Amino acid sequence: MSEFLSLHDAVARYVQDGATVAMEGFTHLIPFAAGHEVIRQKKRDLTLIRMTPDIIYDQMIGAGCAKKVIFSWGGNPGVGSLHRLRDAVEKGWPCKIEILEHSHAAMACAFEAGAAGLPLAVFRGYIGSELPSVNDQIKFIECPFTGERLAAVPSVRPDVSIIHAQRADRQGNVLVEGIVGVQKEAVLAAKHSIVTVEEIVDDLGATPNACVIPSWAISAIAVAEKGALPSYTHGYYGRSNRFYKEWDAIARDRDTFTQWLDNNVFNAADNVGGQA
Amino acid sequence: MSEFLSLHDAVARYVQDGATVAMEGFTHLIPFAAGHEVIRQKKRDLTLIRMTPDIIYDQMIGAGCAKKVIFSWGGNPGVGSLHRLRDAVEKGWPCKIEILEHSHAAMACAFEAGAAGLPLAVFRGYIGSELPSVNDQIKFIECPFTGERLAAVPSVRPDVSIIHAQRADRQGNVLVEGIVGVQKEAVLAAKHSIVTVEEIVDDLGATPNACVIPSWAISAIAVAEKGALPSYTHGYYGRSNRFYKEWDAIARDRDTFTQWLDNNVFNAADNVGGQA
Amino acid sequence: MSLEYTSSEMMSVTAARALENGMTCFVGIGLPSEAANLARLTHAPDVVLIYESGTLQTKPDILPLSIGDGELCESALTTVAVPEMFRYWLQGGKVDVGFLGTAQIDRFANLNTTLIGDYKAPKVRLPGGGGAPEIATNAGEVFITLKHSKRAFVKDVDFVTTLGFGRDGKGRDNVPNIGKGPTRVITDLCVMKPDPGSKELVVVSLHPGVSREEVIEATGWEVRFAEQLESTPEPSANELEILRELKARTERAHADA
Amino acid sequence: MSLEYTSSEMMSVTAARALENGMTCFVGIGLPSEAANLARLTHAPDVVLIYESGTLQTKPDILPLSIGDGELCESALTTVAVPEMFRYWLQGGKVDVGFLGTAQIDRFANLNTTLIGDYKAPKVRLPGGGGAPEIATNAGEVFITLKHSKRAFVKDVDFVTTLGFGRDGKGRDNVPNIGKGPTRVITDLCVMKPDPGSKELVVVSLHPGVSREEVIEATGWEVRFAEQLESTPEPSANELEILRELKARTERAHADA
Repeated sequence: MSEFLSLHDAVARYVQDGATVAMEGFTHLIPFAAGHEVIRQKKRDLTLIRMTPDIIYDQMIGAGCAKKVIFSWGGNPGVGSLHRLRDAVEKGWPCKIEILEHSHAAMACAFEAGAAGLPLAVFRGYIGSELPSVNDQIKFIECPFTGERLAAVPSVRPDVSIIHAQRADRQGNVLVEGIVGVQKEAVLAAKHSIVTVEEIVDDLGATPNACVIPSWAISAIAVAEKGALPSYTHGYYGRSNRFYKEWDAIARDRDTFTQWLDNNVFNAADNVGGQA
Repeated sequence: MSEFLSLHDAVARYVQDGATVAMEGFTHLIPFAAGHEVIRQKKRDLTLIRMTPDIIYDQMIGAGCAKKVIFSWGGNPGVGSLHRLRDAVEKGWPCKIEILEHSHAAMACAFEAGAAGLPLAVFRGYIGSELPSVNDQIKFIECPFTGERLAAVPSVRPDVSIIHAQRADRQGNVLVEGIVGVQKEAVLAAKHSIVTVEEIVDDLGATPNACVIPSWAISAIAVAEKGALPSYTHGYYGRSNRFYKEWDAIARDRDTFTQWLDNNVFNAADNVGGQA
Repeated sequence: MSLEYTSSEMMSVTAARALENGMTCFVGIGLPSEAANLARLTHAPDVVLIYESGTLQTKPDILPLSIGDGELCESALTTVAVPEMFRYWLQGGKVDVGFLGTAQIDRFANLNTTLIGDYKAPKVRLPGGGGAPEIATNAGEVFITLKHSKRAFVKDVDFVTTLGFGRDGKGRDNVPNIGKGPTRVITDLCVMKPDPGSKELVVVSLHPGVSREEVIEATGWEVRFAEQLESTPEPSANELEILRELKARTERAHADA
Repeated sequence: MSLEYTSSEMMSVTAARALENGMTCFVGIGLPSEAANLARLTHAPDVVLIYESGTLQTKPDILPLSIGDGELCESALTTVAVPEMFRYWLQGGKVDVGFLGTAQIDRFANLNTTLIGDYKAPKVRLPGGGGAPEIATNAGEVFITLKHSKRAFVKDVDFVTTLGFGRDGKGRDNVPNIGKGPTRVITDLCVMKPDPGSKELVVVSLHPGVSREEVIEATGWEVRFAEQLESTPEPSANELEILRELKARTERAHADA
């Protein structure tokens, strides 16, 4: 059964220095409030897994939380580079980070395989790509029925996964709606999981086949209103495309970034995404 | 794009003698009307795939449509045996049939793999079971990352899949709701597909993550009101548990079965499931 | 103060009591379903029932006839596709206990639901494996419930559809990522558990009024009894009342439909 | 009767025209998304647009900034999980054409979105593969659109993120279950197609007012021109109007949010 905790307590309990952490949300429902809490608690040496690092990992990398990033597309969507990720990879600021990169298909299948309790994902991928030459976690197997060569990658099995969702009921069951990405898979694949939600309600209002994650598959639930901003929550508030564009200038420079972090994360009174 | 056809024309066009056919619906939404149409058109030498053959394949086998059945649980749910299936397997009436049997997990994964365009499904299964000794389509592979021995089965890729669903819109998009089984996978895995529906509507009334199969992934749609009876259609009508129980007596005897078939399928005016 | 009850009721109540509140249970149809729902309606209101039709955390008011009755979906927290059920929820390690019935069981708790006789020329063709082969290996542990008879309790099953502990009792040794397997078998006569060493099923508890001889007579191998043989506690009046109401409701509903 | 239009508009309109009505198109963000939606709003109202965020058959009124803007979900037929998107819809063979952009492209239409320089010590770190590596091999064919420049059109990409025809043009030969690969590249200067034999990209059509020299100057290899070099048809007034309205709507919406 999930436990209702404050975001502070949930992160303190489940995110350990050195842990492998997946904070998912495919453009939608990115758990920014939780990311900021991780930064505030000065977690270190994390292996961060995310298909699209997005601004959330740019912030965490810039704040020095990461030692390794596993990803498949590391940009600011529709805007350009993730400057903090690049600065860490290219110049080692604030610390050197290792990267391991995949394609989206590989990571999506690896999350699926993690949720399915398997050690590997098998798919038709990486044909002709040079990614296997720089990622030793990409292997190939032969189909015993057809002889076809198929790609294999290890499944994703994080120590802790963190996602944001619309709402939980009082028993701790969670509804995720809209672009659901690999969020359910991230939760099911992880040893522990934290779900931040916009609100707690009496009745989820879910249709028969809705994406509902049962309470007993979640470790902790924390209320974080607007916890996905500047990403968005379908049915609650829209994406701040403006902040995504502004981030380019903020993150381009170490000083403006540090300043932003101080003002919006370290000295912020609330848990909200913190876009000024 | 799907085409709206009569059930007669859809079956006539897409179900060829000798074809591999999956008629799915996990207890719910079993396409009985379509099964009866296949019987009426005297299709022969079909390889029938279904996780649970249920009464629908018992009827088709008894009517002489099948030469092979691929399945994972061949009973009358909650009642007992499928007497027509047993009579064909044990005594070769009305014709000898071959069986290939799996577990549910294997077939569910095989449908998933078929929908995913893969030649095989990999899963943790068949450990200690003797099914691999009687099914040469079950093999084992070694995980290149962990060395774990995992089961592999060929994916399901039928010539034609047939399912029943609640409704289609006028563009031919289909909503499936409730116990969705492997129906979507069956459609996506097949070369051709027929979907029978209770009704055609202007608006599906689907929520954002509803199980909707797009028109362009379906070959033909046919209206078959009550087309799942004696199985059921969530939101439309309930399961006739009574008929499932009555079927035991009907199917136990070749003559009562033949009589039933004449009265309820060959000489039936409508496409309905035909439970007297 | 002995209550009136049948041996079937004794079996259902004892099977129900095996489930602890809060456990997630992958439920087989028939006797396991009856026991699991009785548990939910008595001492284990928060037991999580999962059926292979994809219905997660379901609370049926009447017992389903099939594994996919409408009642299961309507009373479920949510309903997922069948591949997801087997991949994420069962294989993904979310199930504490698989609750199974069977046609045949042997001394090492291997289950046969495939056929009696020879595979190529069966005397009796049974329904087949269904969900059982992977429930038995992927669930944390397995409870089995069935009526005791010499036909069902055999020394060696004709076919191992579903692994108990293998034909030599060592079928789970050194296998990675496998559950504990059958931890108890509940019949209308007694409760059996595997011997910790040999894994052979041993009678650990006799139901009230049942003699050792009755069990010996109904078992197809030279069955052993635990040194500290217990007497299974009787059903309570409340359990019997709830079980009978459940069965009556179910019968009425199935007759109507 | 020549209309006023920019080379960017020429590129978008030409890219849009490549899509036929009824095609299913897996859409990359940026220029491909602009072209695909322009096609939908002009000659191809029934083109099916799929974005990797899981949004199936989406009809956004404004262009999404990201691959997963709310607009895409709200206007979609349905939205599926990302693993399903890549497994059932892309790998499952339901996509006719993958529409991609890129940072670098070489003469065999291999795409590089990983980095400039050496992998261990990159000069410029680019975002990475994203969906492209499998879109390029699992879609029936691939259209590519990007601005023409010597920096982008190189003889050999620094890194093959995504297969065109391989470093020797033979990367798809004898590979089972693979799409046709890039069938056209649409730039702001011209349209290129792979030579049927060597698979080297050849200019088949020059945009109005563009000279061979301009293309040669903007291409990092000794680019060849088709014998029957065509002139790309001009945008129509209607296409330009709809494109400009789309971009204006988009700009207003993104400024507001």
